[in-house]
Amino acid sequence: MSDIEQFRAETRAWLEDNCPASMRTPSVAEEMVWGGRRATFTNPDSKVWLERMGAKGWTAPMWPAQYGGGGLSMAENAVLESELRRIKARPALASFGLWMLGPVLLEFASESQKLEHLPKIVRGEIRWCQGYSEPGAGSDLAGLQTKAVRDGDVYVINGQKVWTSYADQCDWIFCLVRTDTTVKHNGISFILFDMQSPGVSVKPIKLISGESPFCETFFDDVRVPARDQVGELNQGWTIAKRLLQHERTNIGDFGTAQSPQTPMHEQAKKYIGEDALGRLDDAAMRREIAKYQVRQKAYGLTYARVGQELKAGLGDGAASSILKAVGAELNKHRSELMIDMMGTQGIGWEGDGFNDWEIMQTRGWLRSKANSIEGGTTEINKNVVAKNVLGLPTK
Amino acid sequence: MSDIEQFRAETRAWLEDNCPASMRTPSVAEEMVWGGRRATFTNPDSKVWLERMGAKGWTAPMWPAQYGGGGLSMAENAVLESELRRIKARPALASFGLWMLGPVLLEFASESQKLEHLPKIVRGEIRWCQGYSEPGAGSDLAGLQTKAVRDGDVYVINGQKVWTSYADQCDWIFCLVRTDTTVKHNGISFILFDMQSPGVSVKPIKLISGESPFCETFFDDVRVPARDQVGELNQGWTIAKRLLQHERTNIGDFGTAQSPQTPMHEQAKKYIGEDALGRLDDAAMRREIAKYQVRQKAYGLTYARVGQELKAGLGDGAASSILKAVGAELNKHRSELMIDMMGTQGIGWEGDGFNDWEIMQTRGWLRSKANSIEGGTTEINKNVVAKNVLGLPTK
Amino acid sequence: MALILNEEQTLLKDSAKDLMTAAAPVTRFRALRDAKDELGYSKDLWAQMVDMGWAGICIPEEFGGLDFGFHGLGLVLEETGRTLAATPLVASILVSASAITLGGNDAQKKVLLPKLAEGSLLMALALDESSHFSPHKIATQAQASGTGFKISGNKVFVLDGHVAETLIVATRTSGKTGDRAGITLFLVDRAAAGVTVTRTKMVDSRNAARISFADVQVEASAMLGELGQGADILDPVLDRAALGLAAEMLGASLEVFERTLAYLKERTQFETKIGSFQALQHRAVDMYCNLELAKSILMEALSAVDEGRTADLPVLASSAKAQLCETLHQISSEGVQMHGGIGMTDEHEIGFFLKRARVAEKTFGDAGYHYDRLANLNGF
Amino acid sequence: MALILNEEQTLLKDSAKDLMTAAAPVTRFRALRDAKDELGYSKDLWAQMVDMGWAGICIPEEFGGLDFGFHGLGLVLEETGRTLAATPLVASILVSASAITLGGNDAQKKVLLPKLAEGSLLMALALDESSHFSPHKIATQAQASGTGFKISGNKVFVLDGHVAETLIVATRTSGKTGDRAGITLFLVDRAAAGVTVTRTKMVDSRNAARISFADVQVEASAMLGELGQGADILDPVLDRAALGLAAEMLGASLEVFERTLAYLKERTQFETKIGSFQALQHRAVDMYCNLELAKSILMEALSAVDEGRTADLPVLASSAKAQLCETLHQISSEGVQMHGGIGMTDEHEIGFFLKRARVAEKTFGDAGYHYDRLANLNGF
Repeated sequence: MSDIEQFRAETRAWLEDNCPASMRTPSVAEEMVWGGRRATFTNPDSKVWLERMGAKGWTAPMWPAQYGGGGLSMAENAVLESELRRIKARPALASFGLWMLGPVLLEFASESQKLEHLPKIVRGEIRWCQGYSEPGAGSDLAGLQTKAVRDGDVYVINGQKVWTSYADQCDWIFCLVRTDTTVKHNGISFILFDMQSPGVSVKPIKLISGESPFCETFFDDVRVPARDQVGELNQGWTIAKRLLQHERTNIGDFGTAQSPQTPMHEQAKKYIGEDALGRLDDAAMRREIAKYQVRQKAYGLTYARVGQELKAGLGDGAASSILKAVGAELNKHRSELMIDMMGTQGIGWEGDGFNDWEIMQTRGWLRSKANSIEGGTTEINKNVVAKNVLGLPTK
Repeated sequence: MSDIEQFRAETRAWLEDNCPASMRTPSVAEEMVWGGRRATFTNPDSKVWLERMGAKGWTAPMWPAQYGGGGLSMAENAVLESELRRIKARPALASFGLWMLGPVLLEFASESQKLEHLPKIVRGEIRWCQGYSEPGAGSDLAGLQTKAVRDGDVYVINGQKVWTSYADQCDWIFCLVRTDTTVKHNGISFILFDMQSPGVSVKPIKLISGESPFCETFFDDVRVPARDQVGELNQGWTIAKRLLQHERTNIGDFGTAQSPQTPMHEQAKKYIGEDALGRLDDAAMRREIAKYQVRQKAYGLTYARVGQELKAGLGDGAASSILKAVGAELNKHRSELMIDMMGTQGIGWEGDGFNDWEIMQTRGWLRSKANSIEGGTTEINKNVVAKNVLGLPTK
Repeated sequence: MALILNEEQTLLKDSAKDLMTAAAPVTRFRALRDAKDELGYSKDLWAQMVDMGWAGICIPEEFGGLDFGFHGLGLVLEETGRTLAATPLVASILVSASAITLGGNDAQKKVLLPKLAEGSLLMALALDESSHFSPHKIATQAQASGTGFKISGNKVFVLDGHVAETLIVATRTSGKTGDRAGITLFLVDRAAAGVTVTRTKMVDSRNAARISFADVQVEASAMLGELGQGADILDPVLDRAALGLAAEMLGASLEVFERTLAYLKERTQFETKIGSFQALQHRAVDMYCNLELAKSILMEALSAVDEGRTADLPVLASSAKAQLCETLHQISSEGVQMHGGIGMTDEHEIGFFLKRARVAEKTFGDAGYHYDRLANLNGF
Repeated sequence: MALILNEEQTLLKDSAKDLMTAAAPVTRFRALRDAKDELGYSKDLWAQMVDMGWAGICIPEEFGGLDFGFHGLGLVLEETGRTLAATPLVASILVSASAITLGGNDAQKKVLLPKLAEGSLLMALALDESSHFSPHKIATQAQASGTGFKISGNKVFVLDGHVAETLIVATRTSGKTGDRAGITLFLVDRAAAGVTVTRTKMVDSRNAARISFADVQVEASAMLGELGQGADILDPVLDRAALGLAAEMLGASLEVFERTLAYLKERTQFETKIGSFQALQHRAVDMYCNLELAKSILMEALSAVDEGRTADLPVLASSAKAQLCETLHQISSEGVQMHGGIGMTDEHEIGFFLKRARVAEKTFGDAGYHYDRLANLNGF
């Protein structure tokens, strides 16, 4: 047996023994595990599953073992992924620490910072949030004004962040602060600190969809150890940009991620009915759905193609630049089509007369409007593609 | 009887006596009268009709009588128009002199220039073309490079114009020339000259539609009397802009001008057929046509509304700023719909298998692509509306 | 074809704007929503509107109205659209008063119209039976019973259904679901035995209800119009309803457009006003073009009512509603996008317009419904 | 699901690009047009393409072909699309060779495929009977007559109809117009008695003809496939045909896009490169997005043929053709607009692509046809 076959056998056996049965059923949003000091586990099995996976470092399979990761090779990781898929295992941990912060710490942090923070991310002990956007600095992120002033071996931080995801439930924040007010991009530093520090306050933002996944976060003379700065003073923008790439890759994947359980046209038939030949009883809507499906299919295939190109070391991966913007428009369009075909059942808010799925569609439609704003607006994305991919001149 | 009633009676009687019977039938393109030294009259009645109307000044009813015009008041002009409509009289003369040059001569020219040129325009004796665009100066008209250098009491003109409508059939040109190369807008003069002057040569441009309504016009040491400059030296841009307003008003009116004899949906039925309920047998095309018709109707009404607002001295006429761009898109859209519904009958070029109307649709479709380019591109038009009407900032 | 306002109309529009701005700003609508107000509209505001005469604006003078003309009602609705004012104007006046005026007998007019004009009676039209507007798709039965009729069936999306005292109920007395013939309208007391009203909570926080009728007994005198000829009233009433909605939607479109334009001029990113970015400018011009087209078709349709151009009305009303559906859809979406992150917050008012937009689009037929109707009307 | 080219495919694509650039630039197409060439294609170019083996690219080796795979044919077609090369590749190879390969008996394959592969025989499919693509709408009759059949009817838009020596004619032997069953294909000699061919002049200056059949006698051995089962050959052949056209359209789209992009970078107005205007940039990005989506769906569909995923093919072929119709429509229109005035002149080549675009869109079904077909295939 080759090493990799050996690894597959061991992995399969370990998963067989350690993955609780309820963790082999489709994920449900309420049981998603985000970890952290205040972690709650609706299903106790998910706690067991996180602990076991975290102990093996398999929540971050390819991170080095000395930082708590699984230390797997690319080939071993592929085996682990396929074995997890085989038993339909749920992800053990959802985490901005894993998806966004970890990769840049591995690249930019000092050894002691890595040793301090990465293992806790792997085991889901600390939940992280992102302190980037400010009220006056949305698309123009580098225009941020939150100030960090050095005072001995601490920074004193004052200012306000916005769109901080789940700030009210997070333990630590990775934060962009202005450490030089005389220059723009080269006056920004990247710093980590505890959200329980005195002077930090958080206020959830209610969205038009009625949900509050984001917060406003205020810093009032927050004193933070200077050693928790990552990278060089005033060189935070480089880290910030790299981290955004990780974020955009996550956010872009609307089209494939949200594949509804029932195909759109079957939902449409439920609300609109069909004619004697079994065709949707609204020919214009029928056309729109077919159009959407072609685009959706082409989008999914573009995702797959980019993946194949990267693996093969082919092309410049230019197609990946459009995934975020196209995915956002596609998901917005899907949502509009859904509430359109549902007629007055698509515009309920709550209460009698609408089932849960219907309310979810309506809320989801409102939520989808943010797709083309968050993680870089579609407008900014197009500017970047025009310049970097198409090579169009700037004035 | 009031004066105006008296005028109506006289007008009606005069028209009864003077408008030939064949001039009371719908216009046909081949019999359109453009006048000029080389005017041809396919129908001899149209010559009679032009001479009689020209003699009364009624080709330009409201121009002052001393310049050959009809000298009518606004009220009298309205009567004349309604009487002409009553008998369905054809226009006696189509002319850029009437539509574009005349109004600016009235505003900017010297008394002697008015006396020289306006009467010949009224009587259709001289046919004018417009020397504006150049190969390097399309949207950026003021970037024109055709030079006029003063030499005693003449200008010596060298350069090239493009998109000169019917230059090969015109007698005189109104032309923008550069008289100062050190400044842009303030180095342009507006000058009139005879197209038979030595050094003028003309080359028709073949369009994608197969037609050649435009020419390239070359000036090689053309010597032109300096007295034919209109307005001040280097102040031609003011005149040019005013004249463009007249042009845009004319070009914008695609939607209403080209109302086809048979409604679009009846043409569609001929090519696509209908179902048992009499509906067009392509529901998606049916929807598209209905959409087009709503927009078309709204466009026509906007035209009418702008007219009513102007007459009433109400509003700022802001809506008129969109007529050109919307009309262009509408006509392009109409053409695409037409050739779409015609299937393979909509993509014939000539010869067997296609009737004249079908060929006209295909050629018209190709021609329509220029609507959003000529007389100011849609892009430029939108820039202007954004700035002047919406008050959006420039960088 | 009056495409400009006369002096009286201009005065009316100004006073409507003044009242809405002063007494019914969007903050008022938010307060109603957050308080989960039982009525869902402000009695005070309604009283003020009644005082201005707007409840009776197109009710004949002999029945206590102003007889000012339908165009006038459109102007008031446009201004309510600007501030999202939730009032009984649509259900009671635009729809119900029109139905009584066009279809009622003298007795019905004499009893109902004065009360509507003085704002003391609220009414509602119980028409829809499924999630998609289709006015002749009536299955609710009315069967002869004693000296009157017995009504049974279920209605949905009844605007103001839970506050109206009197309902106009579309029933079928003959033919099959979908037939134009065989529809009969009845006036039904909401408090009558067998009527059950459930208020539904829509995304725009406006009033709508589901109403079920279980063997509800009405007298023959409750019939509005002739037996089986209800569509002759319904169709012109729904033309007016679509048109009134379109007027409200024009107001909402203009408001969102103006707010967005102001934001583009004010918001700075990259040391530049974002309104100077050409891509946004061109999209703003696209919106402006649609608005100007919408204004024209709406104005023409409103004039047609007052000028008695009855034959033109179906085409004009459907054209106006379709154009306004497209326009408000575009502008409400672009408004949120151009406001960026703050446009996504409940705290900012722009999102209210997005929510109202989709509900208004679907009320009295969406763009698709009206395009299909236009094709039918034009014979293709 | 191979979404990237393998080494052999890359080499093929490069050599196709080289040949087209060198031997068939757009100027060559213009010359054919202006000369009103009798054939409408270049014999020299075709000979060169045959030498490269492309005529036999998906013909089995035993019948003289390369058996390189359908994806390879798609790559060659893509490159012909870039230079608008008018060749017999579509009518004779993409369509006719596919039909013989999929539906012919051994004798027919042995006789016809080698000749097609060596470029010595040109063929054409006589299918359409009206202005709108609808492949089962066959009224042309084939009636039993002697030991064979007698064919009568009229065909339109037969690509290469006037140069093909052998025609594949879709006829009806039972059922009624529109039925899938009852269609029978026959091989007919263009020189046979009763066949009349009229070349039509289309806007793209390519070859198409009207062909009438008046009691044309054919032997029973001329039947391609089974009696009444012609649709079983026709449908998969038309999937390949739509897919091949889509590949050609991708080439045309890429070419127009690249030319337009170059123009945006080069053209100066207002002392600025027009490509720096944000509104144009965003529209360029919209085109680019459509192109990338088009590439992916086309690649997947082409792979599906070679991977034998027969069941997936109808959906993938229709998806690819629909997406390419949308993409080329948009890009060919924007290409002319962004080139401004010179784009309107016959002297500039960009207009050729606009003309070819609309013809290609309508060939083997336009976007509307394929969307409807997709809805049918997906059961709605």
